[in-house]
Amino acid sequence: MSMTYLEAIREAQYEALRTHPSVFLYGQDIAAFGGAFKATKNLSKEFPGRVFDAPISEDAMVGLAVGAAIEGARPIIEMQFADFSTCGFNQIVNQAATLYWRTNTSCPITIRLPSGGTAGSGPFHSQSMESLYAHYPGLVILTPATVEDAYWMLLDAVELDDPVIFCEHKFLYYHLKADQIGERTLPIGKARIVRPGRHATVVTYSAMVHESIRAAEELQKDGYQIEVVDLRSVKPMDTDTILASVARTGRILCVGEAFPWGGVTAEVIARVSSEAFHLLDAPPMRLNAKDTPIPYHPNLWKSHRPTSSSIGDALRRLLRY
Amino acid sequence: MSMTYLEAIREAQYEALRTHPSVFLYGQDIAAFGGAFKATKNLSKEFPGRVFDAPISEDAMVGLAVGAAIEGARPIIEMQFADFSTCGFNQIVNQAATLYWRTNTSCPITIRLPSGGTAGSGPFHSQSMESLYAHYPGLVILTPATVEDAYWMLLDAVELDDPVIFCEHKFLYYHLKADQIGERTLPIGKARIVRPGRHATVVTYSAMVHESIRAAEELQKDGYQIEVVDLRSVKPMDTDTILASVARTGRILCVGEAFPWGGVTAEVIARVSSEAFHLLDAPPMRLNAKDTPIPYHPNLWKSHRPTSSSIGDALRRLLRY
Amino acid sequence: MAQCVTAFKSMLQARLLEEKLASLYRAGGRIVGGVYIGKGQEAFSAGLAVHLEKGKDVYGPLIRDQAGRLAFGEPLLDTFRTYLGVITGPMRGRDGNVHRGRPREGMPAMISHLGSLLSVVNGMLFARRLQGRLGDSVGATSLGEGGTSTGAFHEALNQAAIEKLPVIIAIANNQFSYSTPNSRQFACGDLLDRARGYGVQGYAVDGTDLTACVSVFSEAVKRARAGGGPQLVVGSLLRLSGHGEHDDSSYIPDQVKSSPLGQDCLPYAESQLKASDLITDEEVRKWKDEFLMEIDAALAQASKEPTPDPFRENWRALSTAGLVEGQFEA
Amino acid sequence: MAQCVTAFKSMLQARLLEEKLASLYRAGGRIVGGVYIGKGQEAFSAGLAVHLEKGKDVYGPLIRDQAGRLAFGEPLLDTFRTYLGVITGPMRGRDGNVHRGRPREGMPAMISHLGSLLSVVNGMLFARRLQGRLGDSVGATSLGEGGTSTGAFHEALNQAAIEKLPVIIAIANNQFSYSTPNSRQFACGDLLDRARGYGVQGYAVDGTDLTACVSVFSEAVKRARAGGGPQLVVGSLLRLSGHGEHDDSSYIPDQVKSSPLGQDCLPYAESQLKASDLITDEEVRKWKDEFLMEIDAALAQASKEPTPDPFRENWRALSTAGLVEGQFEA
Ligand SMILES: Cc1ncc(C[n+]2csc(CCOP(=O)(O)OP(=O)(O)O)c2C)c(N)n1
Ligand SMILES: Cc1ncc(C[n+]2csc(CCOP(=O)(O)OP(=O)(O)O)c2C)c(N)n1
Ligand SMILES: [Mg+2]
Ligand SMILES: [Mg+2]
Repeated sequence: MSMTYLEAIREAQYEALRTHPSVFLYGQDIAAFGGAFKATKNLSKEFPGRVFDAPISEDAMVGLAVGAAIEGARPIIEMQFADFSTCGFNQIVNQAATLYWRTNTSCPITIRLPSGGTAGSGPFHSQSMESLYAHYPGLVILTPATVEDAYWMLLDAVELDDPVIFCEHKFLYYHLKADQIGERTLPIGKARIVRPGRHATVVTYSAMVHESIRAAEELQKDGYQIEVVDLRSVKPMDTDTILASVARTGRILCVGEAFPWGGVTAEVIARVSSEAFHLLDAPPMRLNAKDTPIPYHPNLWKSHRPTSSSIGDALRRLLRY
Repeated sequence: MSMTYLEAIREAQYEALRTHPSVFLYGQDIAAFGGAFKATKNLSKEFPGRVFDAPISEDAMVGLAVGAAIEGARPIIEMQFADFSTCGFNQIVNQAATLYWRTNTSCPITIRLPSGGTAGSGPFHSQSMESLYAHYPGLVILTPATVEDAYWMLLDAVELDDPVIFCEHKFLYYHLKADQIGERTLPIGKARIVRPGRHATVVTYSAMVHESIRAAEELQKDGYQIEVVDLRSVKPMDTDTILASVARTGRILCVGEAFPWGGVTAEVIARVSSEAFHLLDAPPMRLNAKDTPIPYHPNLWKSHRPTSSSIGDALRRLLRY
Repeated sequence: MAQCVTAFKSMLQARLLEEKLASLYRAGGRIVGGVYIGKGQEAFSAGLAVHLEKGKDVYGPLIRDQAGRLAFGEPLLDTFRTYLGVITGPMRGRDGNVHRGRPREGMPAMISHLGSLLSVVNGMLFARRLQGRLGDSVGATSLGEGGTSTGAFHEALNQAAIEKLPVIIAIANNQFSYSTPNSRQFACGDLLDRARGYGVQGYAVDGTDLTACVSVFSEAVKRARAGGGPQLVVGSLLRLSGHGEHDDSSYIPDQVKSSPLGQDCLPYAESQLKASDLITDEEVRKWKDEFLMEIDAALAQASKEPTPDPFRENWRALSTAGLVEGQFEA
Repeated sequence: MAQCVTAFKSMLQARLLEEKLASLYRAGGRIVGGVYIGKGQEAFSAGLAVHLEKGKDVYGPLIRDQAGRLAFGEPLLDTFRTYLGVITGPMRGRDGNVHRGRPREGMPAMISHLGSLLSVVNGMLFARRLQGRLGDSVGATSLGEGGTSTGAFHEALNQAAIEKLPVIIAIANNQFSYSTPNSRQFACGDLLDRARGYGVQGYAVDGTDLTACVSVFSEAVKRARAGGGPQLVVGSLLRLSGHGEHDDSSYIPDQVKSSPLGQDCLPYAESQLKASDLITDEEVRKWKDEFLMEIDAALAQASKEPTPDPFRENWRALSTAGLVEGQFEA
């Protein structure tokens, strides 16, 4: 019996509802309908009175979650698409993210953002928003790349006493399958070396982990062993694991699907060059999406975000240095 | 006759209204009252029917500006504090910033954000939001540090055919004075070397330019010549000027007042280490505010953001390397 | 009444056009992205747009406004070119389906975030007034009842009321927002009750009844032109399709589907207009044939046109070319 | 009527307290940041809070609710400790003035962004109901008329109505939001007209009249406790101060100031209560003396307490210590 990334998200919510009486779900079309992506399929039946349809009011959705958290609940909010979280942005960064710091009251909410690009989805159903949220203090930003991480990290998110922005990637929803969910392995905040190597390190996360692995496999044919690090959590960021990898390889390429200015890749490269300058045998590189909105047409979309092929090209340049 | 940074902003708006019939101003309390900071003082009298009080509706304020721009107007929107622009965030990043790219219609709007910290202003009247907006494609982000730049760059912003986020720093409003406004010197997109040096480069912007200059002056006493680069515009970012400076000094510290994760300083360091790796004699460094909301009490606030003294300390570490 | 016939023709054309889009979607391969249609909402959509004048008025259509678009004068080709993502279309493959528009020609291009278009329409009218060229032109836009729950819509409607802008807001209350029934979307008896709280004129109409829609919007547009400020029109109806073509709308109870709300506005309008001797069977048949030919021709034309080429794309989000940076990557 | 006396005492205490804060502000040096007072709005503020029970109900005060805070039971010390920014206060110098609160004790701490508190109060009630411990407790919060223009407020009020939450929303219509008159803030005849559009109960009250406020809120709170859902109370009044102590409110026309809206609720309440023999001159004098002593004592106490020390501050924004990073800087 295999499970998709999307099913893992459903199962994690099932498990959260089952084991934590304080958990409830709130989001548009998530009750009887089971959500735009079916990530909450049947949950309203299995847990009557704990899964609620929300009005098209992202600001109030997040505000309600914060209030509920004050009273000891652990709400999971589903944004229908990550892109619509801009409408709840203020409540996330100013209400949820400051609550603990200002009032010593913890704010255990999880906001699920169906993130990232898929062909034909266009500028407003494709965004990767981890960098926006990571910039603000007081939030934990998770970006699972595997079925198992989708499952365990969502459970971890619910158990954390802090607000978590859970960036699940829509491209992986159906594409990614696992035979089974094993034991919980890494805690939140730890990156994973998904492929060992010694010639260069690719630091990446979410859907780009898979593009990077494919690129690494390509380069393997030419005898290059590329280490691929999956950040898993972009904030906190596991600098130690990154630096240890760079210490082994001397070269780093950081790959992200988000817009190029600032964000995860800039943060990674800034940390590596500040903290591991002497370990670098070549200038650090990064690869992001292009600096335009995300295009609708697949021809453009494929060129807008990094792919195994553009990652491979970048790696070759890095290795040539 | 001297002019403050705040007066320069008023004068620039005066000039914009005078010379461009398509300019109008829209913002809370900006008409008869002249704005919370008096940045539009008397303008509604001097330009009847062109300065409008807005309701407390940041989303609709920005939306109206975009619509007006479609019709050939060049609106200037005042946010009462930068922090409240989170409530207009969606219209800024998804409506204004995508208009040109999606529809080939230019969007000449200027959004003024009274930004940055002042003692006692606390978490919601002190934010520096340039990095948020710079992350999104389609926006120009200006961060003037001097009275002259406040004046000329605001005029430039109004004349640009693209949406501009104009981050004016509240700390400089009254503190900074110039004897007169000279000629327009640099175009948008060019950084300025405000202090030449040869031992290390500080790249910074907005209020931190002045803290950095003070730090540089301190270090001068020990014989160090610190070059200070004022970015002026954080997007586009003048990488050439930065790299040229690093080529001279071999050392870089990037200083910003914003939150530490991602953002301007990460972007600068990532560019420098990618593009000028071989020019660096020491690991690049950065200094930001701390990763918490901005504290209310001045004791905390002073430690939260970089100051001439913490910049000086960082520089000494950089020089010791 | 001539307007009813014009509106009817747009409804018919829209229905045929959307059937084509839906079948292309089901066939797979040619349509980029999803297909969202306005079946059942054509009367309400065209009933508004038929009163607008292209080149003079502003029309900001939303997701279910194919009929209104056609009534306003959007060329068929714009639709196909956008759905196929070819570079000749107004969105040039950069954005798609219902997001198309030509802002400088009075038709802003909606973004996905519901509620956020009204303030843009406000701004267009506001600027025209400032520039002294508003005259008696109006703006019009629509929204589903679900969209009224957004803060953006509230702010914009209030803004329109404060500025007394000549804007007509058509709320298509199709009882569901995606799967969510009205009972989870608002608690007032009728969305019309909102009008008074904004200080704007409100109207209720049976959205399945073309002649009723045409006459209510006629009144609303007239008042707006005459300086009466914003006009809020709430139409009751049902969408006779899924939310998008991927959706079977099984969450809409049969009982609702078979209620008067579920009346199909198109045959109803046809029978009304025939009964009034405004149109004949033969005319309808002729129009259908014409429209089908036009649709096929437009599709054939768009199909021949080039899809975007990433290497020819300029990849810039700013109109000021000099401020566009490289890709910041080494 | 006993509630009127209790409310009056909170009003008096608030007035004296805020006079002290204002004078400290003018003297300079001790108060951190600005001072925003509720002079003229005490009757409306206390008139609500006097019906709430601390430990049972939720109260989310806003900017001009010093009187309500005292009526709800917020200790004087919390005020001074927050304004002075000492670490013993609920905000520990991290946030200040009107932003103070103790969320776990039923008093959420407002952020500056207007309109964003109501959905938080909704959430508190929603969670209690889920947890089966709502009972007949209610939530209450307030907002200026200007705050009703925010999208956040609209979304939250609609949400409260959908969920039929027991929440009382007090809109203090003081005719101005900062300098902006109502004519630039909304276009409806009366904000009360909004109630129906949300499907909630609405009440209008003269906000300068304590007995009227106490009785309207009594009714509203009773209905909310009885399951009647959200209750929207609009009070008409004027703030008898600047927006903050830095502001001279010269933009408020004299004519408005001298209208009935400008009646000072405190002496008016005093005379009302005296006329009804509920209080005596002597009592008032005694209370004043007591309050002044308490105020001085609280100020003296807070003044002795330590201000934050950046070196002892833990500088972490997450409650999970293990996830806090260093300063990411080399
Ligand atoms: C701000 C925002 N949140 C969520 C969505 C996702 N979404 C797209 S259509 C839709 C339902 C819209 O319902 P309604 O407004 O009633 O229009 P209808 O589809 O019924 O015509 C939702 C929730 C969105 N587009 N914008
Ligand atoms: C979303 C948002 N925009 C702007 C502000 C700045 N601001 C603070 S108070 C105020 C006026 C508030 O008016 P009103 O709601 O009527 O309350 P009042 O001050 O009259 O009691 C404004 C505009 C804010 N706090 N929040
Ligand atoms: Mg609907
Ligand atoms: Mg007010």
